[in-house]
Amino acid sequence: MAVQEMKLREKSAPARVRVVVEEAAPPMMPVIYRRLSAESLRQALRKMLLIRRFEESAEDAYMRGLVHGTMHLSIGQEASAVGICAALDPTDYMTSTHRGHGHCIAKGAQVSRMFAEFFGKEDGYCRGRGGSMHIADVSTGNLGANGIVGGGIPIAVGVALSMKRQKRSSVVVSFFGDGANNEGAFHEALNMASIWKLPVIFVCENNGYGMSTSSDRSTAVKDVAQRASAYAMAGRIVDGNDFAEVAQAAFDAVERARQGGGPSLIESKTYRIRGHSRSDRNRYRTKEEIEAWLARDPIGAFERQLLRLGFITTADIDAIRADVEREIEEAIAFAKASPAPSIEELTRYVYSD
Amino acid sequence: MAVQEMKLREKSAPARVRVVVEEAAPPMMPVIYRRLSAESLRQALRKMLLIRRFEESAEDAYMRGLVHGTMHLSIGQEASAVGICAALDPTDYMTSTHRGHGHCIAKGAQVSRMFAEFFGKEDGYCRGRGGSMHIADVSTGNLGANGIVGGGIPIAVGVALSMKRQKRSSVVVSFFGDGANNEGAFHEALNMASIWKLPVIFVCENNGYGMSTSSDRSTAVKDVAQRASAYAMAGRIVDGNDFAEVAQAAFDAVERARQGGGPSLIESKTYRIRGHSRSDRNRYRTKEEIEAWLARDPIGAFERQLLRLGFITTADIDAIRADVEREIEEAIAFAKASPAPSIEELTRYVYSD
Amino acid sequence: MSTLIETRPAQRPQDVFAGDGRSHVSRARELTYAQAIQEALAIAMEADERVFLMGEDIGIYGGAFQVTGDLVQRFGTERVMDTPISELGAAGVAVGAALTGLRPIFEFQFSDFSTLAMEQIVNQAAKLRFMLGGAVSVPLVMRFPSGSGTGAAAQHSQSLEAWFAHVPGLKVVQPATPYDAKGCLLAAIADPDPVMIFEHKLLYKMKGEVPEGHYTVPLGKARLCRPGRDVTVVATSIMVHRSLAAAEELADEGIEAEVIDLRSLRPLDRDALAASVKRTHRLVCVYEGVKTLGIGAELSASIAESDAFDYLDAPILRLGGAECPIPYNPELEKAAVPQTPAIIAAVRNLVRGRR
Amino acid sequence: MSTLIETRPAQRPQDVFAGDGRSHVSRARELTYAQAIQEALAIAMEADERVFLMGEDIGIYGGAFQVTGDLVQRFGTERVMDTPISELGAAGVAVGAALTGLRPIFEFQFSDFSTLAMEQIVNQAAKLRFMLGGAVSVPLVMRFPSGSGTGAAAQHSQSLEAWFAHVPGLKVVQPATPYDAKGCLLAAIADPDPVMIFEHKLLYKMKGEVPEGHYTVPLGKARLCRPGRDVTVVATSIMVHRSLAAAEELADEGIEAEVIDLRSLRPLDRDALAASVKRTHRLVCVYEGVKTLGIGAELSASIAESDAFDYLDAPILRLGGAECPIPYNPELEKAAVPQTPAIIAAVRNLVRGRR
Ligand SMILES: Cc1ncc(C[n+]2csc(CCOP(=O)(O)OP(=O)(O)O)c2C)c(N)n1
Ligand SMILES: Cc1ncc(C[n+]2csc(CCOP(=O)(O)OP(=O)(O)O)c2C)c(N)n1
Ligand SMILES: [Mg+2]
Ligand SMILES: [Mg+2]
Repeated sequence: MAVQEMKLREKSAPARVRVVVEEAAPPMMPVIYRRLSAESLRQALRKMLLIRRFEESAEDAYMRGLVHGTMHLSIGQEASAVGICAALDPTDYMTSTHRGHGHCIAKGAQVSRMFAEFFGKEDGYCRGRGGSMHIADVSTGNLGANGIVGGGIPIAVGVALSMKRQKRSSVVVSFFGDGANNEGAFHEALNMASIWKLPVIFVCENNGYGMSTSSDRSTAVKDVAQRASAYAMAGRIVDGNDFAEVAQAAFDAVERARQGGGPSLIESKTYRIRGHSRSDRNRYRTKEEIEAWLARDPIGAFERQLLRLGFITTADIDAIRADVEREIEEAIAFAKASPAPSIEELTRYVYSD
Repeated sequence: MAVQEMKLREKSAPARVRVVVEEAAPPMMPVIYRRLSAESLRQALRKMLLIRRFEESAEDAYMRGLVHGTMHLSIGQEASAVGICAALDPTDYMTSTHRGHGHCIAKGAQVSRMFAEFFGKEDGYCRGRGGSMHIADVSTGNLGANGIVGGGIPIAVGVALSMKRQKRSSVVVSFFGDGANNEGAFHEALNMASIWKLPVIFVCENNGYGMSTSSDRSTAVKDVAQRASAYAMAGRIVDGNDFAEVAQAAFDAVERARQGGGPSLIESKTYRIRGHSRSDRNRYRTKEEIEAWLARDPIGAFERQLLRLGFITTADIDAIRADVEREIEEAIAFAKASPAPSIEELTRYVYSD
Repeated sequence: MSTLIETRPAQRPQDVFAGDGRSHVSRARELTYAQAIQEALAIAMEADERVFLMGEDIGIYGGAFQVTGDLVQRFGTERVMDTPISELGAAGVAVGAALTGLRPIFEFQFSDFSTLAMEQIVNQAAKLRFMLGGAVSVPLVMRFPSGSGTGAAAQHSQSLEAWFAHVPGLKVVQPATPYDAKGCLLAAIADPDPVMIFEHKLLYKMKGEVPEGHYTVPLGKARLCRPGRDVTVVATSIMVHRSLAAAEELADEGIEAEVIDLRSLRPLDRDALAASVKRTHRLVCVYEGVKTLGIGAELSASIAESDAFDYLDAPILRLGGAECPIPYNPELEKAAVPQTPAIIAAVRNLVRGRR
Repeated sequence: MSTLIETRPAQRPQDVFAGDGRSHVSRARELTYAQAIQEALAIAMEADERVFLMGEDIGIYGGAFQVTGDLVQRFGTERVMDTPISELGAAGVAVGAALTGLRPIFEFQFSDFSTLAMEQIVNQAAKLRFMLGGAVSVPLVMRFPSGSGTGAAAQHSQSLEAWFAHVPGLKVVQPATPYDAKGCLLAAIADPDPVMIFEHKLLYKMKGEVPEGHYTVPLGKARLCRPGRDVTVVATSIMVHRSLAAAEELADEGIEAEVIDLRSLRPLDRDALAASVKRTHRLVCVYEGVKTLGIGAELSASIAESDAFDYLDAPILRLGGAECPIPYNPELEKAAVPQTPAIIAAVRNLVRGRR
């Protein structure tokens, strides 16, 4: 997919809109790979595989009744999460969404503590109080998934303000979906980030649907990135299933943010393979559509690319997969063994005291 | 001021933004005047004068302690209110703002009942329960001023939905300020109006400030009209102090709406001569700025134009002014004589019962 | 001063009364609470073109809790409108539609998301009629799937009905049975003012007798579910069922609890409650919302300031939600809201004079 | 079970205690309530770089009620930040800043506009610490100019504090004097959790003794304003002053009312109230919020379920706001909330046993 960047006119410049469309196909070796070591590319693949297996195992645990409530799986969106986070340092921050498992792992969380959280245990990242919808790992800068669509976007802007005010070099990524872009919070947050030139990268993971409602039916513009112009912000569309493309956009936006260039909006076009949540009967999408996207699986594509470019061997891949498998198994065992919270502590953590 | 129209690409069309800038000065006789009878132009002038004198008299009454609370005067913005409403039928609807006296008069309300409302009387449009900030006249389609910035915008969209669903030909105008365009309600409302192609005209009266906060400091783009593109909507900037320009844009937008062409956004650039409300100490604007805008008084300009084009004589103007004066005096007398609500009826009108 | 309280059973066919000519008495069948709501929606839409539904994923998806189900097939997307995820704006759209001739029924996907729309609900819908001196009315119905017990954690499990009951201009109901779910909804749709309906998610699958056709349950009337001489237990929503279960067990111990389903939070059937307390001399309020300033606070205060005060033989107890957000862990989650054993223990102690 | 209640006068210099080393006892002068707040803001900003102010028109304009005044001149626009008119988003910005090392103080221009930000306040600020199992805290202060009496009508005159007091995770205070306005604000700024401060607009110009320098008033403690043996009158905000005025007049009739300024709605000083009721045997709650489910409901219910119940000689009365939006007309507006004569009459009737 072509990278499309719309640079919007500066506030005081005369009305003029420049649309730059880079039409060339990506080169054999994505430019961004020059900045990434072979090891970091292998780590990126490992993270994508870890997310995939985490999601599948969580789904399995759910079926077995180990997970309470509901879950929103990000299978199919792994390149987006890992590509964005590839550009982040551990001291950078992130706000995530209800579909936040992948973001959490991509930012560096341990799957053992994630499973523990899903199983409602004390070793969970939220001590069993939050579950899937509030999964967080503050130690790696992930301020949490959020049960409120759009809820994390203004929070991310506040974190960015905080970084700027404290003269810390950290940047903030705010993930959200295509559905969230119709929330007022999106509008208010992007406007403030822009007028205050804050180091925040807004990442809209456009998987075509907000629950059952397609972007077509809910969003007045075709591309969410178009809305960047309403905030005098750079808007960029990337193929969210292409790790390199996502990472390139992320590095560019992070660089801009770190250098004081202000916020950006990246629209990462992708697809969620599973239903919206555990109760989705999938009435609103065709089998064909799902199959077409399955054929564009981000992990397979990344593996093939890395093989082709010589960054990895099939033996490496096998080793990574086995390693991921072991990590998942150990994590689940850890989570199962973790103690449940005590009922006595029901109202603990409401206040700091 | 040049009319600037940005037509945004259709949802599925390739990325392309066409910016049409008509640079020519307005012709001697504005095109729109061919649609308006001389009588209607005189009536428009009369309404502008009535608004001006209403505001001045309300201010005076406030000083005398006849009006409780606060007031937001629209002196300087008369051409915008009257120009927009010139395109409306009595069966068309409107939602207004805290700065709503002018809109109310422009849509056809009687100043006698408006004064009665300000004086807290039973003959007031709201039976003394609403006051300036909730002035309304449902009989002429004005669903009311609103104390909540941006509060009326989604309501207008709902009215437009109602008209479309009931196959009524009425259109809806939603007035709001530049400050309001940073509310989430603005974003959500414009998006819904666009996806549902509703007959609503969003009119942003950009007077440069939301209370003390200039557009520069609060809005990421220079022109609010630019934001129309985020909703695949036509956005148009007009000189809000030029009756003809406002009316032309209004007729175009109303026509589009009535024909099923969907919503539009008109940005009417104007200025409020008085402070934001009664408590404004005017610390955030320069005397020079105010004086420059005083020199661009919409009423004087309109009078001169009508004289120049031969639609009116100075004698006519004198007669209108005298007539307005009389109407204001009678209205105040009426309002003073109107009975106060009974304390017994404190909780009446909470429910329909 | 006593007032109308219906007697059990909850689902008497004779509750069915002619509302507007289209109503007819008919056999009752078993429906789930969700089906009862859906039936009410269908009846209202069939009868009145002005009625339409708005909400997120209420069309092809059938609603997050399958309440609207297949209605979109039957009535089309114009009358079963999926909205963008724009709760504030969509609530405003509903207000505008209600002001000008339509009868919107707005489904919040979870009641928690009402936090985004309080402006339109509280400043606009609730106040417009008053602010405009009676010149308009806002015949708007909003439905709020509420409550805990689904493992959805703190932002998807709140019981916020007390907020709305604090707001003059709104009516607030909390039907506890399929019968009431249908009847209150039909009454709400016929009402000229904004009515907020709080539905407990755990009740959606509960079955009960529901008459066919149109009937209404008057808004503002409590329901006597079980007469008893020793103590009045007034409960809302799912707590009605837990209180009834508690009452059954207590009966085995010789304690006869009178159980009242409050049904309506605004208007509040203060007289019915006072009359019951005058008979039983003791009051326990059971509700899921956070205890502090939950509906039980108002019920208690209402009795404490009424002439029923003089009849009280014991303190007025409240069992409400714990003073914390709803936790994810299922055991903690259960502990965060009143369960039957806690109701039994509280009532027993009160009646036995052990405090 | 009785607890700390301060004794009058309200503004004792000895209330000043060392908070964090920077505090010092000093002479008290007369300041207005607004000046007292401004002084607290200045002290906190001077002492702690992390503290900053956000709100609409708080910079050059000085705030709609001139509370921030000239602070922007002194601290610059980075620390006295005018926000766009984006209450929801700006509240979220405050939450994000509070989560990561800053100490935002957010001014709502009118408390009514909190309706736009309930999502961030209630779902995020109040719950984040809990949802994340204690991994974060949200040291956020929000200030809400509230109440009626200014002729600003229904959308600019609400008293919504009871909503917030219903939400675990928030602290809610309502200072009634300049002394408390400063001391509560400094305590709120030092507090690690979100604190909501409701300020009555009519109090901004009220004068009272305020010590110089840093001092804090503990959050969660009621204040005994006037001892009395016949009845406890517990009031909030401006109603404290009306209740004190009523008590003076009642004293002439031989009725000695004990007046308690609740000060904090969450945490609630239930023990102090119960202790007072045990002494006086009667309770009247006076507050401006809508009567139904206003703070008085909780106060009444709290006593009715406590051991103080047995000491009650009379029903618990509540004087709260009328069941309507605040009307514009000044006479109606006055009639919509408790005024001194109504308090006198209610207390007199209660004590004299006329109901
Ligand atoms: C404020 C709010 N409204 C509605 C919901 C219910 N809900 C949860 S996820 C979702 C769809 C979100 O779509 P999108 O932003 O595209 O994210 P995706 O699920 O596709 O990742 C909805 C409607 C919610 N959680 N919060
Ligand atoms: C939701 C909300 N926020 C803040 C205010 C306070 N307020 C009233 S008018 C105003 C400025 C509005 O600016 P603008 O929209 O440009 O309208 P103008 O006053 O310039 O006509 C503000 C901040 C309000 N009434 N409602
Ligand atoms: Mg999506
Ligand atoms: Mg303005």
